[in-house]
Amino acid sequence: MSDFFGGIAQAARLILTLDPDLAEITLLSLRVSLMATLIASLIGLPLGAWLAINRFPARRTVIALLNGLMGLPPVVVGLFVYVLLSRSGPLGVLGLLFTPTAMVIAQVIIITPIIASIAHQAIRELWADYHDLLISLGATRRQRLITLIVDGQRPMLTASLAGFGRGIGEVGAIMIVGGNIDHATRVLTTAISLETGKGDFEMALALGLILITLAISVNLVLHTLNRTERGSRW
Amino acid sequence: MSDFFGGIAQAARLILTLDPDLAEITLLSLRVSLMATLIASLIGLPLGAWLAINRFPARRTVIALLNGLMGLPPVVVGLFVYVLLSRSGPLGVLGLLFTPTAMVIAQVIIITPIIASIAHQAIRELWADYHDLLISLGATRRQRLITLIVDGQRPMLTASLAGFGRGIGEVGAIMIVGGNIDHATRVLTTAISLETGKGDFEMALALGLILITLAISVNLVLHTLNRTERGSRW
Amino acid sequence: MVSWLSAEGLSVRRGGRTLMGPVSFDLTGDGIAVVMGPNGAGKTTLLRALHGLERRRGDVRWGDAGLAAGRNQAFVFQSPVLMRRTVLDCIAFPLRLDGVARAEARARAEVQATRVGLRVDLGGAVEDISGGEKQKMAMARALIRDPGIMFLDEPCANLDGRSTCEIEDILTQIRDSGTRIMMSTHDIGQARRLAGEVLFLHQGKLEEQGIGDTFFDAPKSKAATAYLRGDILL
Amino acid sequence: MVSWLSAEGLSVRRGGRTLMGPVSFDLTGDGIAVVMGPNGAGKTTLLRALHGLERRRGDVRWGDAGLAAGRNQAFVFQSPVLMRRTVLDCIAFPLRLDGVARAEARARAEVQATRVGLRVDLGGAVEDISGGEKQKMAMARALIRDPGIMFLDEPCANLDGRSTCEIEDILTQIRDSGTRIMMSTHDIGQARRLAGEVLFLHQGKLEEQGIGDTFFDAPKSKAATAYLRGDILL
Amino acid sequence: AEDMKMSVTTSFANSGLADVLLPEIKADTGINVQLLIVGTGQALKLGAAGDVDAVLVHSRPAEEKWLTAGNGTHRREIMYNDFIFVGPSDDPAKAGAAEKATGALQAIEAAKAPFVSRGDDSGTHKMEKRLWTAAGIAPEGDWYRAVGQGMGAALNTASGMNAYIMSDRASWLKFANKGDLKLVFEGDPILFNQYAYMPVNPEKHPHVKHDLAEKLEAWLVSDKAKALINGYTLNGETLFTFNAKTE
Ligand SMILES: Nc1ncnc2c1ncn2[C@@H]1O[C@H](COP(=O)(O)OP(=O)(O)OP(=O)(O)O)[C@@H](O)[C@H]1O
Ligand SMILES: Nc1ncnc2c1ncn2[C@@H]1O[C@H](COP(=O)(O)OP(=O)(O)OP(=O)(O)O)[C@@H](O)[C@H]1O
Ligand SMILES: [Mg+2]
Ligand SMILES: [Mg+2]
Repeated sequence: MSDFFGGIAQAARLILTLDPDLAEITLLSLRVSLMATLIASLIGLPLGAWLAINRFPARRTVIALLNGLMGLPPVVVGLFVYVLLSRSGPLGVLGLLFTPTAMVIAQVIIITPIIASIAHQAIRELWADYHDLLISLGATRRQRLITLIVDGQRPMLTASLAGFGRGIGEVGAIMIVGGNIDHATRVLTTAISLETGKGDFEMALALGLILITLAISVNLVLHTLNRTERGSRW
Repeated sequence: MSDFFGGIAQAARLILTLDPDLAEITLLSLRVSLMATLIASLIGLPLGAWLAINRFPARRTVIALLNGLMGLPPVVVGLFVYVLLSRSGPLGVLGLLFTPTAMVIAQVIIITPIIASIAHQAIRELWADYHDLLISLGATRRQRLITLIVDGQRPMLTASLAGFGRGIGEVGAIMIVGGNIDHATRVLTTAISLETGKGDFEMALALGLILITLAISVNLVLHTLNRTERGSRW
Repeated sequence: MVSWLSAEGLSVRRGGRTLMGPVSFDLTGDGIAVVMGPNGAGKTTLLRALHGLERRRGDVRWGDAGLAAGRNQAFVFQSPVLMRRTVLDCIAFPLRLDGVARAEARARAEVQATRVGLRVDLGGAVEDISGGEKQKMAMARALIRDPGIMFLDEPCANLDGRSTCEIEDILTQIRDSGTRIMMSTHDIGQARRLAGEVLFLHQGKLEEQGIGDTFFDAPKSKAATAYLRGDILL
Repeated sequence: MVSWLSAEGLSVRRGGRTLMGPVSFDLTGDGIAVVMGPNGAGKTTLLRALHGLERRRGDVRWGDAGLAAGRNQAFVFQSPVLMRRTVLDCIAFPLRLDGVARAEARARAEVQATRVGLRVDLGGAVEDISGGEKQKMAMARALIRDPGIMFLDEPCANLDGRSTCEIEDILTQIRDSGTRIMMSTHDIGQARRLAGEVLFLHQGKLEEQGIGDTFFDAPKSKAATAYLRGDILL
Repeated sequence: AEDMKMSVTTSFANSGLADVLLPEIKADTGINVQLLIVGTGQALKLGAAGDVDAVLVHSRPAEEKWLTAGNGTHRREIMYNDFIFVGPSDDPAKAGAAEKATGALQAIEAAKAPFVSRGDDSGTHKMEKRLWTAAGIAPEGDWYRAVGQGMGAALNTASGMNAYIMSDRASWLKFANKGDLKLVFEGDPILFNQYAYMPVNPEKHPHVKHDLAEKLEAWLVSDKAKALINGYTLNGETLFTFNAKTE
């Protein structure tokens, strides 16, 4: 347990001294995961909504696939992206391996299914309520999608936040494609891995606490911003 | 890309030859993650429902906390559980470290917030519909909770499946508390890490494919079982 | 005569606006109390407040302590609350809350369905019945506990003439056997047929309290006079 | 006279059960067509099928091709569909789908709200208005596009006498200016006041088609006779 | 069979030697050795916490510090292997032409050729740092990438970046994702890498299976172990040299 309390003290120390290394990796963590969440939301939210409102033969399978993909092991995603981006791979010429961009790509793959799946679930309910009206008014497919996404803001936000949470805590994939290079691609989670390997559990736990605090803060801020706008149910 | 296609071939070979090592680690993966999902569901589903129907001052904070905890980095959870279960930790005497039980504990911590958070979102909608009726009928707090969980079966299932997906693909925590010991605590994800470390991407990708297939199958089976019961909306 | 229900300065506020009240009245007769008034007058709000569904100010006193108990009161909402269950299970639900075994609860639910003239497939989803049938379902659900007091919010709005008669028969019958009834309606003929006492609301205020025929033949307030003529109201 | 709407063998089936039909009729007059019949007769189903909301069998032919277009038809549902928006935005929504700018759509929505006598805070959530006010909102929303044909499913069920008159005035007025109207109602007085043609349904079948006063004074079918007397029906 | 746990460094496990030794150990002594494959620091940490019964690592200063803290009973040298330098096949820095390991590093630094460092305070990383010091260089700059990963992962990174890296020979030979990398420098005695076995102190952690740890130690220094270790080859190359002193 001493590691644990030591970790708390260490975390406090790091934050109070404004440790520049800590600031650097924290900012990179945020940058990568926010960017990945943004991109994944742009793909996943419409995809989830689309799945909720369209009926086609393979629908159930696609949804199970999506849910299954939520379980994509990060390491496998990392390998896959590595193979794509490595110099001998098809996209090797872009020289993206071991850059934050590669990390964003890997995270987008990991969190898009999560965002899409949660969005799908929420939009299904909304669609059941709106179905008759939207069809009656002759809304085009595009308009239906947009209406559901706009009016489903809150659950959409939850979906995106779940994706963000998954992204910022993820390590397996970004370790492989980012390489945990000091001052270049080191983020909080890879730093935690590193400290763990060194046996410096105190430092690892300290970084972990900072990471969790960060994740919770982002949630609090977004929820607060979002709720101030509207009434109790939406 | 050759690694990728090699991985597919390798996966086929492993499955077709019913490789006994593969069977062992696959079964352990399933056992650990299913058990963790079960326990986490027993905690997370009622917790999510409870949060949806009770109003108290710190509610918003608790929900943000829960969402934030979705981002718990597995490594940190692993460390935390390690510190608890280590011989020199408070629960050391139980001798649980480096056993499947330890892995289940770590996964429960990781996936409970996910399950609770998704359940919360879904139950909130249901509660808005049921609120007046349940209050009017004088349902006790317990009865409200049970009614919402029973009638919210489908979204509850999605929540549990999201948790399962996260669990079965998780590696950071179980690597630390399970130790990836051959024939004892090695599961698919830790085996993938090991092969990646050896640079054997083909084998790693093959195991990854098997893992994904497994996750998707569990989803398909559960969705099929669940949908046959009831009508289109629930 | 002792009043069985009296309100003193009862009002309901939301978000700084007064939706209804303050109103004060005593109900003393053992006939049906009918709440009347134009759309938005506060009828629903008054009934809900008395039933305990709205946060209210002022005093509400029940003559008979037994009536105050939540489970001795039943409420038929203006738009029926549909559970994600079969018609039969929706009707049986209050009994299930009371711990009645499923089989018995269902048997008794069938009796109530027949009583209110609900002739549909009771094993089908409650979402899949017609508007009037939903209202009958809600009626049956409210009757099943044999409540001491029933609140009904425009219970016949979507019913055909014959069904309306049947419901009116049931209401007079349970009134005669001692159940207190308080209802709102826009159907002046129905109000005339049923009303023992009348509460006439206008813009949230109690404009007039009268006795059945006296009220209809010679309303005292200008507002009620206009309302009964189907005339201009503001 | 050429029929503006004719149905031939029109029926709606769900899950192997025939909910309505087969019915065949021609509507030729330029008065309001009123659909009557006891609860569960199939009125809602018929209106929805004509509007294209139910998968139907048989033929539906519009005399004027323009009427067939989805956006030239409006439907007021039996229970109003509430969007998660303000009252004003709910009413303006059809115009928004047509690409009308927000400010203009809102201005025109305000006009319609006044027209139907909806006197509430238009900037408040549509969920927070009374039952009758919701019906008026739905009415205003249907009127805003100036539709060629309007379907109304018991549009005055929750309205007070004065509001009912106002809506009836609007209906006769738009009928006179060329809008086709098809509505269901249980209010025989209202039907008498408005009906040009009557379709009387019973147990999914078209029992009688008649012309306004002729139908009410001397119905031909036994079912319609009994219905108009408020009598036994099975 | 009785289980005992031993934490070892990745380089030992990745070499494949464990797969040869463990079945033999089980057959001869009945001990089922469960390996925890972790970083050097973590391996020692597990031992200090009493979560394993013995450790097998290769970082002498860290080992001695660990012993001084009373975590283990003693240190027993078992075998050694050696470190090598790996780099792009065309060896742009001409590190392969150097006489000594320090010379190779100087060549790399002079060419500012990309160099991947483990950067994780592992035995290998500590050795690398000693070599830089010996070469009189404080490596920094864009070309020097401290990645903070295990041996295999670091090799993957080097392979992806086509960079120089220092590796133990076993990990390199077993490594499947070589890409354009090849061995560029080897053979300087300074690169020798001593593995030592240390049982966890039963006085500090009474529950550890000290008897098994001693039994395993006896086997590890036996002639049979010597034959197996010296005879283990990959692609015809000997990986480890047995050097336990039999008292
Ligand atoms: N949840 C709410 N939040 C804010 N205002 C509300 C809410 N519910 C109702 N109101 C407003 O309170 C007033 C009274 O509403 P109430 O539903 O009691 O009317 P009512 O007499 O039942 O009308 P109706 O005959 O249309 O059902 C209305 O002006 C309505 O807009
Ligand atoms: N979605 C559905 N699935 C199955 N049956 C349905 C569905 N909707 C309606 N029904 C059934 O079809 C019949 C006709 O229903 P419909 O809603 O058209 O009646 P209605 O004439 O509008 O009655 P009301 O006056 O009560 O509104 C009823 O028996 C009803 O139970
Ligand atoms: Mg009302
Ligand atoms: Mg209907």
